[in-house]
Amino acid sequence: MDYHVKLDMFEGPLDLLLHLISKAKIKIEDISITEITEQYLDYLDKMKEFDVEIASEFLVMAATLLYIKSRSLLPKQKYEEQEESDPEQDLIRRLAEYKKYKEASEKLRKRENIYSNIYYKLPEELVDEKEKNTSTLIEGDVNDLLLAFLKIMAQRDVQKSERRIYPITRRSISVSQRIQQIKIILSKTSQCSFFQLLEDNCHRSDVVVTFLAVLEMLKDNQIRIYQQGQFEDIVIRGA
Amino acid sequence: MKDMDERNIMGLIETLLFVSGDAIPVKRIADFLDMDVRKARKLMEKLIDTFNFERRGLQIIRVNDSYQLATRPEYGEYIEKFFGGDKKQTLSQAVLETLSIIAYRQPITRMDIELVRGVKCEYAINVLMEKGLIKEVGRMDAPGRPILYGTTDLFLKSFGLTSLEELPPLEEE
Amino acid sequence: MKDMDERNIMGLIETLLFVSGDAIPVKRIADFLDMDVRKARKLMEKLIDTFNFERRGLQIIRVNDSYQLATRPEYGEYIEKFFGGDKKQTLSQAVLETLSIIAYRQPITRMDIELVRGVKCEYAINVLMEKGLIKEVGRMDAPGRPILYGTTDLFLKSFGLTSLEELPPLEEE
Repeated sequence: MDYHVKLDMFEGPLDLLLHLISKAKIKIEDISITEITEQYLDYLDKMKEFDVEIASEFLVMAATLLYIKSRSLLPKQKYEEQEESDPEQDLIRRLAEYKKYKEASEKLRKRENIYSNIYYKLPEELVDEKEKNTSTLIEGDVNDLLLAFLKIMAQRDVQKSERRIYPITRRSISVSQRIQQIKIILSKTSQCSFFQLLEDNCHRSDVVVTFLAVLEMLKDNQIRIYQQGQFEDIVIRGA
Repeated sequence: MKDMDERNIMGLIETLLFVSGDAIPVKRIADFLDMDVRKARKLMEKLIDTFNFERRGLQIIRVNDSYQLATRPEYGEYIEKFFGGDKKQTLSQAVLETLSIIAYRQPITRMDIELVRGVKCEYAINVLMEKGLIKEVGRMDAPGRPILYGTTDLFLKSFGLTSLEELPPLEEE
Repeated sequence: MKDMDERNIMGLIETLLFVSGDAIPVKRIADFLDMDVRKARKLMEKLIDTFNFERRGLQIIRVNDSYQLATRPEYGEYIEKFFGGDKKQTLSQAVLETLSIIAYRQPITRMDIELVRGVKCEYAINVLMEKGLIKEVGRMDAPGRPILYGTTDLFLKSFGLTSLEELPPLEEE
């Protein structure tokens, strides 16, 4: 195996698996889980040697592969009765699905390279002709100035149009402020969900702050949290 | 406009596209010229051909059912050089993969995108939202009412597509 | 640019004028195309003729020794009619908005003001210059050395301020 390939080259465990499959020159549906599991684990080991931090998703996949492998060692009938879906087939389906979009993204990349070279122009400003000659305006109120500026800035956030890059000043909220907010919400309702706490298209920093606030509250026994599974919503209840 | 010949009308449309800067829906052009939409669409296609045939510096692009005046990609590098703009940043692989899943599977929740990619996509989604390439198109009727994402017209424009039907077909194995 | 034919070069110039929106001095065009100014001027005159001869919707106008892409006067009434109310805003609004951006963000180039406002601001800036509320405060160190605008003492006086520090603070939440 070629260990010179860096782990961060891969967009996730599925990407790494696809890489291993393509190196082995086999079709996805023909993969031998036993073989691929070994290569996959080898890979993670090498990464550890190079002190590369391994994202949790890669570890979850390692566990899944080992599970599939161990299952294959058991007599067939035993588990077939218990489970509806075959994890090996599931994984193969996921790989095929992911591969489709990965290939599509390569085609989009080609288009992006061409079409990112297109420029547009700003609209012309059309002002009322009748007003042009009158020397009205400028009441001399500094608050009008502020209001005009704020209005423009607010609109600007909405526009978010192409290739116009603005320095964005971001409002930031502290963890302790966030804890206060969550306390208020919990005082009104018995429980809330982590996703609900996040506004529509909120900024990444808001997510981080909210998450830290939840952890902090959990540590102080102010709340209890429940989660059904990986990537699922987190339900927060007052302690 | 009654006494205008076709060349004049084309010139007028070019002018309107120039002043607007933005894309103009064909419906508005049809209403303005007092013709039905089909005829207006034909006229616009003829205008596009004329621009190409006469090797104009500019081109007219169609996005969904709107038209916009734009530069040609082959002049991109010169524009950059002349105005000293920054090199256009291309999307990272993670962001592009996320975008392609949204493009083909919209409307889709973040969780479903993450299921396909097998990794968290929060950052990629934020980048795409900030760039205006995707938008919220609704909420799923499920616990937590998760946001459904879809692509924008800017997405189409940025990838030279006139509609979602023009997305390159997915290769089924 | 070596392998471009004349039509291509003309297309390129049209493109640059389109993206700029401003008048571009012939000297800049000459430098960019690596030719002497006289030859560039001749090329521009030829381009003007081509636009007229081919009855393009737009025209190129010469102002002093600069060239600019512009609409033709005969389409003026249609522009007015097409965009009617929706795009138009009152002059005082346009000017006040532009002034507020300059006041809070000075020194700032016209292009940056336009990026914030999302429309061309040539007219509003001219009005503010004429009224003596803003002035050129320098040039930015970038291609084309664009003008930087700032407010004047008359601006402070008109708004009852003794210094720029007295502008109402922007509440950054």
